[in-house]
Amino acid sequence: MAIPSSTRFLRKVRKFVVRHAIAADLPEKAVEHVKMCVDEACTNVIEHAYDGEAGHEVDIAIIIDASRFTVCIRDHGRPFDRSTYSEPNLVELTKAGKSGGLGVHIIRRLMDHVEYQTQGHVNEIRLTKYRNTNDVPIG
Amino acid sequence: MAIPSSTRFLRKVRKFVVRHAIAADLPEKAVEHVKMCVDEACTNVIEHAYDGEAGHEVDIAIIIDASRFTVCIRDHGRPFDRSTYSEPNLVELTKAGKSGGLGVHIIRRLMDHVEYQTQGHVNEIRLTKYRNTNDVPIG
Amino acid sequence: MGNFSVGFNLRDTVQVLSLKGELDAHTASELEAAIQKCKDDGQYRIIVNGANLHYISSAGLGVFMAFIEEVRNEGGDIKIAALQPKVFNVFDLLGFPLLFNIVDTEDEAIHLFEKQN
Amino acid sequence: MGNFSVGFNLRDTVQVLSLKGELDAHTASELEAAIQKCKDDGQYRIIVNGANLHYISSAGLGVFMAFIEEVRNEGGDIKIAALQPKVFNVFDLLGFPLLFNIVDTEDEAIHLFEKQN
Ligand SMILES: Nc1ncnc2c1ncn2[C@@H]1O[C@H](COP(=O)(O)OP(=O)(O)O)[C@@H](O)[C@H]1O
Ligand SMILES: Nc1ncnc2c1ncn2[C@@H]1O[C@H](COP(=O)(O)OP(=O)(O)O)[C@@H](O)[C@H]1O
Repeated sequence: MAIPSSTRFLRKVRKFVVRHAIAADLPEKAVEHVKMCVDEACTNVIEHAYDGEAGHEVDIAIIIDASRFTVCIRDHGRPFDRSTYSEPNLVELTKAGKSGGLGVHIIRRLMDHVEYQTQGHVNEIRLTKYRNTNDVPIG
Repeated sequence: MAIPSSTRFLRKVRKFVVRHAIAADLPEKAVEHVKMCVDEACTNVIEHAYDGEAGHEVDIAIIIDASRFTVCIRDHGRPFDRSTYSEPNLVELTKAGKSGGLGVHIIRRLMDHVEYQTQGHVNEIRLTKYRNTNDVPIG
Repeated sequence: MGNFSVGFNLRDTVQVLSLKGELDAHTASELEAAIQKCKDDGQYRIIVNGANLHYISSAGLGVFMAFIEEVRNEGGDIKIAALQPKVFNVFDLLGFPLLFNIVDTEDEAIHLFEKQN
Repeated sequence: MGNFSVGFNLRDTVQVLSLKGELDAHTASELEAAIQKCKDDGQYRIIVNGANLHYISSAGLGVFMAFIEEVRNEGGDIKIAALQPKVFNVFDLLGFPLLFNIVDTEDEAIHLFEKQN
């Protein structure tokens, strides 16, 4: 799906991703994790890659196969410079009265695999949950 | 998802694909088309690529993005030689008492885009339905 | 097979096969067996009632294709009745209405057999 | 915002904020405004009741992080009560139980305020 760069559409994205995560038979906990991380990643795109500016587009694609559930989030904004990123410390953040700084940490904690890529003007975040492939026995 | 190369699992594949097609908000008619074509393609893999032999695997992956719904079906069997394929004629088929010959035709008729690829030992069929991207207006 | 079954019902001289469930490459052999049984019984006037058939793939269509010539050569026919719209669309897409009598109700199909007497 | 709201309820000297719906980067400003209102009213003893809060993202957590120092400097506190398990897990994952009183019921939170008198 594609949404405009506004947090107004986060809920719609969560619903979309949850529907597919359930359809893909992910365990309830994994569904929650995917939902939250996609929210965090889209929030970051809207607030950082697009600097909170409306009128841009955020693309969300989902890939489901036998072993994994992957959500790809694409934008045309500012790339995420991970060299300047450091792990957050909740005590310090609250002492400083910060209202953020946990999103990337949450994504890393809850997803099995996270990739940030920039090619040309397109930034892509890939969030993956692996799943047990005890689907059907071969035979 | 992955299924063993037996027609017993076709129903499971249909259910899986339908769940995702609905979750992706495809129109009812497109859901039916995708369901049928995935069935036909998996049947062909089981009966032709694997010659009806049990014990092999058929992999089904789904890709959903803003503009399309794609199902990729992968096998390790015999590649589909399309140079020997010709469009079926129902009158001739019935005259000859044939019990098949319509699957590939159905797939071509009902899907918006169909690709057959073989890379190394892996054959892949990609079935795509495009969708109207009147999702959410930008703004 | 679980998700497909065939009910047999003789209406005068016509054998009615009532299909239920989903007809795919796995379950097609059930319909094949049912029509084979009609043949074994010398019963070539066959109505397939699809009121409870929810799905058909080309493997299901193939059963009709495989038997129709032979059945007609024996003076009989396979008439198809009461298909759900989604299922009818599949028959229609492949051009079956040109080769088969596909009617709205079982009674209509019976009627067609009577007229052919 | 549609999918998030804050109910106000004064219990003696404690302001209870009852959250309802989903707290994300879009709706966080509503909670921010609610706590700002408490501050404007000089009301620094705050309980956030999460019985009807179904979802929280880091933007929601951020509101608690932003205000807690200030509220405590004024002799007050923000205590969190009645979270749904899924929502509690998010607070827990980020280490909030070390910095905040997170209790099962609103009454427990009231009780903690009373003990601190
Ligand atoms: N998609 C993104 N594009 C650009 N910058 C990003 C992106 N995601 C995160 N960042 C940068 O990483 C920092 C940490 O992000 P995060 O942990 O989510 O906390 P917060 O967004 O609350 O600041 C952000 O402040 C921003 O500078
Ligand atoms: N996935 C496949 N792998 C190998 N051969 C295939 C495949 N799909 C189709 N074919 C070939 O194309 C022919 C036509 O297929 P189709 O139209 O589905 O009819 P049917 O399967 O009933 O014969 C098959 O008989 C087979 O030779």
